Amino acid sequence: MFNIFRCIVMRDLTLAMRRKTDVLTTMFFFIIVVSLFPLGVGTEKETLRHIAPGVVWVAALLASMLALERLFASDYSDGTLEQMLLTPQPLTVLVLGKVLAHWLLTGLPLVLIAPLVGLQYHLSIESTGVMMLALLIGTPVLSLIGAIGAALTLGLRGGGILLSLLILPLYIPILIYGSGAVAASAIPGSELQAYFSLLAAFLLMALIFSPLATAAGLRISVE
Amino acid sequence: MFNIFRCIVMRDLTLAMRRKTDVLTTMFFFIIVVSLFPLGVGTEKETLRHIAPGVVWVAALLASMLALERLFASDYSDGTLEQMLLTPQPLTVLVLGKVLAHWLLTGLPLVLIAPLVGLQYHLSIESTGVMMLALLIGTPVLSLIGAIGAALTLGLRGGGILLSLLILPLYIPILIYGSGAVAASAIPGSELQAYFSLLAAFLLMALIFSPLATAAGLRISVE
Amino acid sequence: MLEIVDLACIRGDRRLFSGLNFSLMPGSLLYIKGHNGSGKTTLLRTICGLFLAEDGEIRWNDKNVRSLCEDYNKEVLYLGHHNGIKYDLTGYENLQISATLDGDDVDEDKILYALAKMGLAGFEDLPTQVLSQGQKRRVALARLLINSSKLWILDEPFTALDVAAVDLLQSVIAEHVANGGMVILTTHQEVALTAGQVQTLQLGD
Amino acid sequence: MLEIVDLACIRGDRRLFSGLNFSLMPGSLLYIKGHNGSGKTTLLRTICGLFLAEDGEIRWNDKNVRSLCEDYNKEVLYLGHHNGIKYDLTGYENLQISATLDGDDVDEDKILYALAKMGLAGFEDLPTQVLSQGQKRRVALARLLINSSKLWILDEPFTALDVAAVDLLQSVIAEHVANGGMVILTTHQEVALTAGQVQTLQLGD
Amino acid sequence: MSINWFKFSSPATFYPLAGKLIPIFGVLTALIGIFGLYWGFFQTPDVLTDQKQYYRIIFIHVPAAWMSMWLYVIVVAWSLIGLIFNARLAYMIAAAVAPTGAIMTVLALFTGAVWGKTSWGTWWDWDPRMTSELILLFIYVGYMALRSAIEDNRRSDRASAVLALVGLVCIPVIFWSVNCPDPNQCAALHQSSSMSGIESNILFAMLTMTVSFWMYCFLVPLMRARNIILEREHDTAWVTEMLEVKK
Ligand code: HEM
Ligand SMILES: Nc1ncnc2c1ncn2[C@@H]1O[C@H](COP(=O)(O)OP(=O)(O)OP(=O)(O)O)[C@@H](O)[C@H]1O
Ligand SMILES: Nc1ncnc2c1ncn2[C@@H]1O[C@H](COP(=O)(O)OP(=O)(O)OP(=O)(O)O)[C@@H](O)[C@H]1O
Ligand SMILES: [Mg+2]
Ligand SMILES: [Mg+2]
Repeated sequence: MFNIFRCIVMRDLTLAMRRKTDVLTTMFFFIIVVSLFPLGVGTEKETLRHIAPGVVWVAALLASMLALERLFASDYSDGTLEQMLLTPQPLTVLVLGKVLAHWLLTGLPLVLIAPLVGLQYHLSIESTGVMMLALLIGTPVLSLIGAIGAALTLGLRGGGILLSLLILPLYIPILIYGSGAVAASAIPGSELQAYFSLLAAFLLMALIFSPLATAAGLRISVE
Repeated sequence: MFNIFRCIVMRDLTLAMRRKTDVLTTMFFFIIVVSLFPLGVGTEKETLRHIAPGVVWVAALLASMLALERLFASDYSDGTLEQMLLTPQPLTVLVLGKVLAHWLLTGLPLVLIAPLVGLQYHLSIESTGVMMLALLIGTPVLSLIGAIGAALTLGLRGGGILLSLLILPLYIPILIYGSGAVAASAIPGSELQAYFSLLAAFLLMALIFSPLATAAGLRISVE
Repeated sequence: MLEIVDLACIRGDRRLFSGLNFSLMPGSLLYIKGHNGSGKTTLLRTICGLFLAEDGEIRWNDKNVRSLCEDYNKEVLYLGHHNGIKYDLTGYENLQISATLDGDDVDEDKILYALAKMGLAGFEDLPTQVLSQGQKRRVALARLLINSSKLWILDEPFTALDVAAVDLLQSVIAEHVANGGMVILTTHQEVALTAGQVQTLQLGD
Repeated sequence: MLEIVDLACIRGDRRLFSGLNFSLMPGSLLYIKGHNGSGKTTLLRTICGLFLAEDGEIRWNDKNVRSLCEDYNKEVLYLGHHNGIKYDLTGYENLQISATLDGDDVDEDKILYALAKMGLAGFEDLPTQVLSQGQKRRVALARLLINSSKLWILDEPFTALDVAAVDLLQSVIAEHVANGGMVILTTHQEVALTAGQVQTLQLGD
Repeated sequence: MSINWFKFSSPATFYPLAGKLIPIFGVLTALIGIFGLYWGFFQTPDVLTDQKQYYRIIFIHVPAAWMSMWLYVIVVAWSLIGLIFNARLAYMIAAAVAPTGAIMTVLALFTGAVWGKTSWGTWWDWDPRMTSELILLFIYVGYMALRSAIEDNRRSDRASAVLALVGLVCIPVIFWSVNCPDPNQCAALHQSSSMSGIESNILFAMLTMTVSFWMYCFLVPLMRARNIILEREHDTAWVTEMLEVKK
């Protein structure tokens, strides 16, 4: 079983590495979106510090969502997805493998790049640390929830934007507690643990339900 | 010539109407993104009013860009694009037709929905009017510039996100003057004409150069 | 043994066939005929479980395949209109991954041998993207040589292949049948294989 | 008249062919043979201007096609591995749009007649999405009946077609040639057309 | 006596049954609605604290807001039945209910906004209840967008059913998170309903209107379901027969 899981993860990582850009694009998208705001909003320090958590999380939502479109699309159009459905392996394991690879390629880079954003928006070091931790717990949830949407919209015209309609509303709790944690960290003496426990609870729930729903979605879409 | 132009515009509009959602998705994407910010940033009236121009324009940029991906992609993958290259019609006319259809489907709805956003962010009526006018002049430029990127990234894996890397930086002038106009309108007695002249100048320039560049990009990508 | 009992399929709002019955013994080949749009692809996809039939049952060794799930998948190999290979990976990598997923334990030599036999010697290490239409099809067909499934379901396997490759594929299929395998195939091309003594099923009129 | 002078094509880092010379008179058919990967598709796309040759020239009525641009496009019709039809539009709409873009002035009857002749009567008003592989191909081929181009370039036009449709297409091609048109085609299938007295060009070894 | 449920689960029997129910629900909607409005306008006080006449929007606003939530639950229930029993009719009903749910949501938002303008002087504020309602609208729109983006009926039925189920798991979490953006203070947050201490006449009119809305929400989806059935089954024997009889 673990063998299969590793095979899928390695396959998707190899595929991404073949197109070197793939790895960096999500990260750059994130950076560009985050950098656009000061251009539109103005560059006062106080405002920036105030809107930073919201901007970072909305940008992370969008970046993760944009990349999701590709999660199953290319496998679908070249027929390898239907071959996967026909392998004698539990589909949920294959799905989890693909989601993990996806997160390594799109979620993890956001976590690593977060300090840069912290600098741009004049965040304190603690706030930046909190932001990284929140992203580390939150982005896998984004990938997991998003996978359901990606499976359901597979092969549909206008898939990208349709996908965003389906899943952006579902991302809201992550957005609220993710940015809430960062915002709270700016207030001395505030209690952060509740935020992180909630995010972790979401992650757990997503880990359990999302592969099932995604697998069901894939079976429906491939038909 | 006009006959051909109309044929292309009608074709793309028909295609979009077949999937009724296509028309509304960009609009809803815009609304959702705009609605996410207050959840992340907090809901104080003053802050909201302050960041409104930036948020609206960044959301418009993203909505327009997301929809761009579809501009040539489906024509490319089913081979109709190569058939278009082989017709005895000037490619620039075909491109302009496609861009116009695209703007009617994605840019215009943003203009029409803008007043709602004005309500959400507590903008004054004048500011909302300025925002609508700025969007009306600005969004066609977004479509025209975006078409170049869409042509160049055709058929590449990860096209969506690569596209955003190429064109978001090119969108920056529109972002600055578009949101600048809205922000200035909140300050009584400020002169707005300069902003609009600049936006109009961008539009003119884009109208002249973008079809040529797009046509060249398409020829390269199809090969 | 594969048994199809009273199968009915609907696509959109057209009833393609209903009350379809047949069975397939080890060591036999079923050739499904029918004009364009008669429902061949739909039937094949139904048999391998990708499409849900409206009515009826598919039985493998007297058990309903829906209850067998992954055990049935192990016995079936399907090749459809799509090649089912990743264009960014090389032929070698493609075969290796599909072998792992199929749960077959194959070594490097076997994969190289399969590719060479399909006339792709020298192309093993190129991304399949740059291969021609027919060469891509050959990579997909090389799976037949390293797979241990009993039942092969082939939807127009001969498209895009040149004459030499068509002959080769025919001999591969014949050998599988001779070894007690089962094959279901469709094709619009006249090939020697389907002209012989094989079961045929006519869909449509 | 179409003349190919000293044509050379490179894909990736393989030189597919070089120094290729031939000419095609009105009223003749050229059958391009070659094994998988020998460069047939590349040659056809080069001739119709989608692919840029490394070297050499393509001349139409003694003028280089690059200088003719859109006038040459008017004379050429290309059908490749892709069908080139929109799956969200009906067969009728597809043909109408492609006729308008080709600058041909065709009326409703002609389009309906073309579809009926390709065996799609009753399917005119369905989005082509729901047609089978072969039916989609037929929609694409119906363009041949309403187009006024001189030179047809057909890359494996017979794939996915059933026997009746293959026969029909052959007669359409033969008629075009008899009326002074020119046809360049590739196919791996043995059809009556290519067995007769036609020019052939062998690519690869 | 046991009812043969499977008999009613076939579109062919449901269609005429729905045809008979529609006039009944139509009459009920109208009668109860008129009565409720009458009571609301003439039997209730003219002024409620500082809100003047405008507070009467509540008779539309509250039933619409309630219905918007109930209808989502109904959509999920039918989707679930569809997935479990592979019943076409259940999917069709789910498809018929969703647009009404979306309309109720829009109505609640709109009346809420109008009310807000008159009483708070602003069309919109990011109050948790309003935000939740807006998110519910997004979710309805997503559901309908997915459904109409898929050409194939079978796929669109099942895909949207899965989406509705996912929504069912997520919506409580979403609403709760909107209501309680700071987890450290949630326990202390007192969720007071403005219903407590409301005048009984107002309450009565509101409840009457709610019943009327319920009737309406049976009426319109039934009509829509009949159209969907006709569209999907147009070439089955019973539809052809029925249409011929009508001619
Ligand atoms: C766009 C704005 C609004 C939206 C989306 C909205 C949404 C809702 C929703 C979802 C409910 C049902 C909640 C429940 O049953 O617990 C509701 C009930 C209610 N709303 Fe609104 N509302 C809006 C504006 C307003 C305004 C401005 C007022 C009053 C000044 C108001 C007063 C009430 C009252 C009194 C109830 C019913 C009593 C209750 O159940 O608590 N709403 N609204
Ligand atoms: N995009 C590409 N990049 C690099 N090389 C390519 C590309 N496309 C094709 N080739 C190479 O060019 C050669 C000829 O390809 P082409 O498609 O012209 O062959 P063909 O004669 O049409 O074959 P078939 O009969 O299989 O369709 C192949 O060997 C292939 O490796
Ligand atoms: N996604 C779909 N939705 C609705 N109808 C479909 C769909 N796919 C196929 N059909 C219909 O089902 C019928 C059978 O299609 P199928 O692909 O099974 O035919 P086939 O026998 O494989 O034909 P071919 O020889 O052309 O490949 C066609 O007439 C087509 O109209
Ligand atoms: Mg088929
Ligand atoms: Mg070829």
